[in-house]
Amino acid sequence: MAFLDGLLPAYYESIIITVGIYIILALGLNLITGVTGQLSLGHAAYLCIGAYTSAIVTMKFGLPFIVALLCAGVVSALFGVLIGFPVLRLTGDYLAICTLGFGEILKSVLFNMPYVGGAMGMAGIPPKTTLLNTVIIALLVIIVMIRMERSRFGRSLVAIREDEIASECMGIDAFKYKLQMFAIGTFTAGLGGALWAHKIMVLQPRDFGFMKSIEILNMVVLGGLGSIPGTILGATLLTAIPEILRFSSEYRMIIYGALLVIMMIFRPHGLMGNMNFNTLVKRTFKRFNAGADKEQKNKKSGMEG
Amino acid sequence: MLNIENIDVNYGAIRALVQVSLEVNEGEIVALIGANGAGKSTTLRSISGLVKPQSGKIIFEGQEIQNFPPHKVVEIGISQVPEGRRVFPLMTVLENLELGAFTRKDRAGIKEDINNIFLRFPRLEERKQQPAGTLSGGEQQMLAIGRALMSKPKLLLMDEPSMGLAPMLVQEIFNIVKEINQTGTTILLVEQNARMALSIAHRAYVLETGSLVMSGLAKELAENEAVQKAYLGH
Amino acid sequence: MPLLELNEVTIKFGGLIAVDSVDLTIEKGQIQALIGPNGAGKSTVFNLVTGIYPPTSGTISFKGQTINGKKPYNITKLGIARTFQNIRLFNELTVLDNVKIGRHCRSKAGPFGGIIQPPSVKREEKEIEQRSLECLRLMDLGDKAEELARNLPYGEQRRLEIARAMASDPEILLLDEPAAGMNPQEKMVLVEKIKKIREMGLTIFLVEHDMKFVMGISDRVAVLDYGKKIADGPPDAVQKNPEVIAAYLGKEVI
Amino acid sequence: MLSNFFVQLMNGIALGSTYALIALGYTMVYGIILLINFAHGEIFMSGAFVGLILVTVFHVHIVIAFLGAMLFCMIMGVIIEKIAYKPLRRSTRLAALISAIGVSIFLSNLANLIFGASPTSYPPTEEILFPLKSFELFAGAQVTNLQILIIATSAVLMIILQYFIKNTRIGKAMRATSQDYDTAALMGINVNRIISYTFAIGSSLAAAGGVLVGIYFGVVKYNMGMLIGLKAFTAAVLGGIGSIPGAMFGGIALGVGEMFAVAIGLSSYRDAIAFGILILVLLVKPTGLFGTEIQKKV
Amino acid sequence: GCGGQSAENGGEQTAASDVIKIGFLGDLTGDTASYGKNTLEGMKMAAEELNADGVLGKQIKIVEADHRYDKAEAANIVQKFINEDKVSAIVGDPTTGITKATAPISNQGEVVQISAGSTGPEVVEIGPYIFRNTLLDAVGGPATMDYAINELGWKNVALITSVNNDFSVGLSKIFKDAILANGGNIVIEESVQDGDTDFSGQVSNIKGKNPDFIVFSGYYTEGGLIMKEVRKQGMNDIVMVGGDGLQSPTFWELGGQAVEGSISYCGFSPEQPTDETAKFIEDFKAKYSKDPDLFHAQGYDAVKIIAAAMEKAQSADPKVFRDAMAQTKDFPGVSGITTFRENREPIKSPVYLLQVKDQKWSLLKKVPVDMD
Ligand SMILES: Nc1ncnc2c1ncn2[C@@H]1O[C@H](COP(=O)(O)OP(=O)(O)OP(=O)(O)O)[C@@H](O)[C@H]1O
Ligand SMILES: Nc1ncnc2c1ncn2[C@@H]1O[C@H](COP(=O)(O)OP(=O)(O)OP(=O)(O)O)[C@@H](O)[C@H]1O
Ligand SMILES: [Mg+2]
Ligand SMILES: [Mg+2]
Repeated sequence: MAFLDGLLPAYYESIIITVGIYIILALGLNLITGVTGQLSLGHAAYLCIGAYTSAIVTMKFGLPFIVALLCAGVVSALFGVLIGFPVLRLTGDYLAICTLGFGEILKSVLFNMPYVGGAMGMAGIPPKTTLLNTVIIALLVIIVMIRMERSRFGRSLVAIREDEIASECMGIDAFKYKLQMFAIGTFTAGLGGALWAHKIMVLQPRDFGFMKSIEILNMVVLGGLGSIPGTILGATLLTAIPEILRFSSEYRMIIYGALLVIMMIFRPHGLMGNMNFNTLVKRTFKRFNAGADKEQKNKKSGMEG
Repeated sequence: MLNIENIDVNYGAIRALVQVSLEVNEGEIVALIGANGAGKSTTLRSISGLVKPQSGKIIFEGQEIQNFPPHKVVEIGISQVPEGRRVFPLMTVLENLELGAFTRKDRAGIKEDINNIFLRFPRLEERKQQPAGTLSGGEQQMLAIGRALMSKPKLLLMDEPSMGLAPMLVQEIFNIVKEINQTGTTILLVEQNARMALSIAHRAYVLETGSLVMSGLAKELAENEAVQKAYLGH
Repeated sequence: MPLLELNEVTIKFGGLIAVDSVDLTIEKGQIQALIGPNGAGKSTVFNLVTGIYPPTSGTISFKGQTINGKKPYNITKLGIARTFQNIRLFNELTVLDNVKIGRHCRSKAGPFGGIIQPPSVKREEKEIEQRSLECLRLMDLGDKAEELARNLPYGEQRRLEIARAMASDPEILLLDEPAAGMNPQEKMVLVEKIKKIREMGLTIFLVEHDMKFVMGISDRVAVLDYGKKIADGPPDAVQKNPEVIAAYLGKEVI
Repeated sequence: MLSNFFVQLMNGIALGSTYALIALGYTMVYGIILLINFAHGEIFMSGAFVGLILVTVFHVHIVIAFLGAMLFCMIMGVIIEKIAYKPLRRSTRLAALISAIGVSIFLSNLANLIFGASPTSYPPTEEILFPLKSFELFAGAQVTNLQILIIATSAVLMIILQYFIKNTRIGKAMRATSQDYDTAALMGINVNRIISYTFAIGSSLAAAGGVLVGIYFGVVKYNMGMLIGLKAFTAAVLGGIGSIPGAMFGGIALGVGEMFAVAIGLSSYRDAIAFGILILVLLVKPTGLFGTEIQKKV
Repeated sequence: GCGGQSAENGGEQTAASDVIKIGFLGDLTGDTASYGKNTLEGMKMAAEELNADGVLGKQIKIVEADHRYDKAEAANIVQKFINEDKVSAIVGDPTTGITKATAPISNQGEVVQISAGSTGPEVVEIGPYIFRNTLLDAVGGPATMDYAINELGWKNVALITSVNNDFSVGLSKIFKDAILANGGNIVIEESVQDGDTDFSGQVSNIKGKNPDFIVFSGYYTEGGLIMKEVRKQGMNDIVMVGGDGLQSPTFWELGGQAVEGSISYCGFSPEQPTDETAKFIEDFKAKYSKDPDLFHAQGYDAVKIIAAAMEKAQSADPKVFRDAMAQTKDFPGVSGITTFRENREPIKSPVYLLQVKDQKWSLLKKVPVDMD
């Protein structure tokens, strides 16, 4: 069961778990913003709800982690629907600012909730997140997202992004679909939140501010809006980059900011554009086959795209 | 007046224009016809500086302009009625017309020209304060034409001006083209309605998948069998 | 019972009456054209029928059932499909996916179906694909299935719009200026296609400015001017109607 | 009770006008290039610091410092646009948004490095501007000359900007550019120059706001752009993003709303109430208080 | 990136024998960067002093890592400190939140972590390797309230809390209990947030209640600005009483004349030099050309306490010197004299009550603290 645990040095294990959690979070946001085109600047709020829910379920009710995990997803999704119901009728930047606003409201409410410790937050959360369960959940989320992308549902979401009026004229109840999609996206964030809570062991409202939402958004856009492999790459890179830049100490965030700009300028459609899993597999395969004959030539072109 | 010499335009891998050369003399109406995707709009876009040809020259009144930015091209006297109308949707009809005269300074003249356009298209006057985005398709087309006239160009490029217009207005548009040509504006006209276009043009070119395949006097082309078959619907 | 019936339908935008108590009946199997000067309210009639705007007053009924106030997606499901005057394709999707979305209202797999993909969903997906390919072939776009919609030339985009609308198995097809931007050759092909669609049992409601096209194909022609219906009848009668000539056709037509 | 009402109302208007001052620049840039310019807050912060340095290190008169900060930020805004936004003009709006976020992170951390993480104080108002005087309006509601200055500045700027954008040639060109780059260019508009103007004006407004707000609150800090910028952005959206009067009234509405939250004893929910107001307003009027609703035309 | 990193680590490990690594876990780029930066400056100064003679014949090396107040990063950093850098000890974050996220990892990895500043509850309970060295609010808070209410005779209190700051929330609770225990009367409670710059609304509310003094449990930035607003609104003779969060020159830089007369407790005061602190303050000014604040002093002391324990145990192995550290008694730090209780909770004595006079802290009272 725990064959993965202890296989790697704890530092790398810790980083991989962090990457895994961010992949889960970013894939949820990718569904909302990348696939369906609904700009959300408040994804951290659902991470937060999931994290707190899971902490409450394990600490205050003493239930097992798996139950907490599910509760985290469900409660996040419930809030997603609750907020989505009024807010998803808005478009573009108005939607963006409302999601942002909800994140700030949530923080404000948590600061004033003694039950969850207010600003002091909740501490002593049992460390239940392991490399194994993170990897399993991340894989599950990836599989679900890939399957969804290829389904009737996923196609309709893209149609809504491309032209909401035309998609309604094709028989798509855009609002209902957006709401369902938002529920799934926020459910995913809730799962990420549960893993987060039981890795970090402490929760404070301030951990889930606007900048956290932005970080997750960066991963999605940098990887390539709507692209699942892109999002995974974006999440991995942006978790790794600050880690790699650690040597630069206080210059670190300056470099990070500049890198964001540079990467956007050189890859405005994200690192992977809108490549989906299928094409990625096909291309890799093609290259692999071609490589059998002309290994030499391929080495050069193998670097890009 | 305008000389295009061997221009090539690629959109990524798509070769939209291959070694296209054409000329427009002062005072002429020149028609450019061809099937969908032949490269007619691309030709006009390269003249206006919206796309840069990969090679070749565009010369206007002796000046090489293929590297001019679009606003510069307008300043030297070339304006365009773009394909698909492209009105400014959130601005009113009046503001759209005023923008057409962006390069002009004579306030009185601008006012007078706006009135002339309203005389031509009474519909636009009725809709003067309406955001252009809510106009009907044909109304937008009238606005796009009116707007291009506002700059008083020496050379007017028109990309399918009759598209989406009611029959009476199609007639009217071609009358207008003739009329402004007579008052000294040179015109390069792209049209799907080849019959009409050839009937008012002096000369014409035929584009096929990015290359010029024919050119000549409009009348002669209108009688050419191949042209009739392909573009006039006989 | 007429298939589609408009009864004193009116819509106002602010002070502007874009459609003014229009009555119109369309019988099953007909090709009904709607013509009129620019800004007469033709596209607006389409928008009313497909539920983009609710009428200010009047009723619209389809197969005897009142549909005004219904949302576009419900109306499509009832069997009304349309194309747009300003092409509105899903640009970043492939041609085939565009048509598959047209098939949306005739299929039902939800998010969980998509995730779990039980045999019923797989079957449905297969059906969607087959039917979509049929629609593409109908409009001669079979070989373009994998291209991105935005990369098609204009004329093909117009045909794709029709294919997409056809995928919803409509009883009535609303075409808003389907021939705009096409050359005479392409228009002729289009006429054939529309006739073929009618032979499949569909009713067609058409807005078009090309009179040769309209008169050659329609069973009935209605004329709007300033939102009001000024004529309605068989093509040759309408063509001779002096009011129509004055308002719309002008002297030398076709 | 009533007197407290007026006192808090004045507090709210004064606070709101600081939001408005920054929101004007936000909304202006948004109105032209439809970009939520996240770096606007950082330009505001830079303006505040430049003003401070001019006054404390170079000992110039506050008016000169004011103009100096505006000039500095004007150049800075134009350079930022050229480097970080121009290459992305034809890409998705989100790409530009992320680039803007990158600039914002870059600038605030640069300021952290240069000026340190601790807040820096502005010299007292009486030393650099004028002695603070307060006037009793009515029922205990006080207003200081500094508050009047801020309110008046925002109001005047609002009027000038509104006139400029609606009625001048450049203003119209700006609006046209925002709707369609290519077609704007076909009108003879030098699109690059227009966008530079936009950033120049927007950024110098931010700088003016930075210096005034610095004087008003007496403090500047490397991350103030984020904190106040977020509120200003909210104000701009509340008013209807892109609308100049909207930014002004959105700012004031937000300030007054927050202050009433404090007045009724909900100070710990202040942000929740500010954003709650925003969401409620948008639900009733999805394009903000002053935003014009464009009928969808198909 | 990974390849390069491991190579570098390999290199460091071979050289590890002649240096003792101490990890700095703090915020250099986030919202609490000012605490982190100052702590680090204090630590560096301590390391420099120690390296003149060496510790156990080796050099102290501070390994820095910035967590920008992100707990996930902080957790990774601690893992890195333990597994990659193989540090002997970690000087933890001054905030309770980060400390609680990182202390369990340190404890499990058996590396000493000493938080230079966290004051919240249940920190040292995390395990035997976790220490902290700071004047506990539970000691300073009541002493201060006792003084204000019983010695100065002020009864009516306006209590202000910064709701998004856990330190402030915790301290407010302590203040509140102490006020009530001493017979004081809380006439109004107001909330602000760290990062706010406008306090006009709260101050207007307070003005209506006519308190004798204002108790503020947050930090110097907001404290200074609140007092400025208090004077602006014409309340000219009430002062602020607060915790050691007010201890920074920034307090009067921002507050100016308005903070004159303000009172706070602390275990360290640059204006109250003892033998140890006088030299520290002088050296610090020479090195950084500014006044040190509480975080500087705590960072400095943390390193010195670790070094002292290592010398005593003659080992830089945390499993060994941890015991010596736990027995630290009457350590003469610059932030006060420290003794660890059995549970590694510090007792710092004395508590200074200070008051701002002429833009400087001056001593009001020294309160000795019971050693049990
Ligand atoms: N922005 C673009 N990106 C890629 N390909 C393009 C682009 N614009 C045009 N093309 C391609 O270039 C070719 C020429 O297009 P162009 O628009 O010039 O044709 P046209 O003659 O104006 O056709 P139409 O009659 O449909 O307007 C076409 O194959 C078209 O698909
Ligand atoms: N959303 C709207 N707001 C304001 N006016 C509108 C709106 N939609 C349409 N109109 C006006 O209603 C009238 C009818 O427009 P409609 O698009 O139906 O015309 P049409 O008959 O389709 O014309 P065309 O042949 O030019 O496409 C026009 O004058 C138009 O300006
Ligand atoms: Mg064209
Ligand atoms: Mg129409």
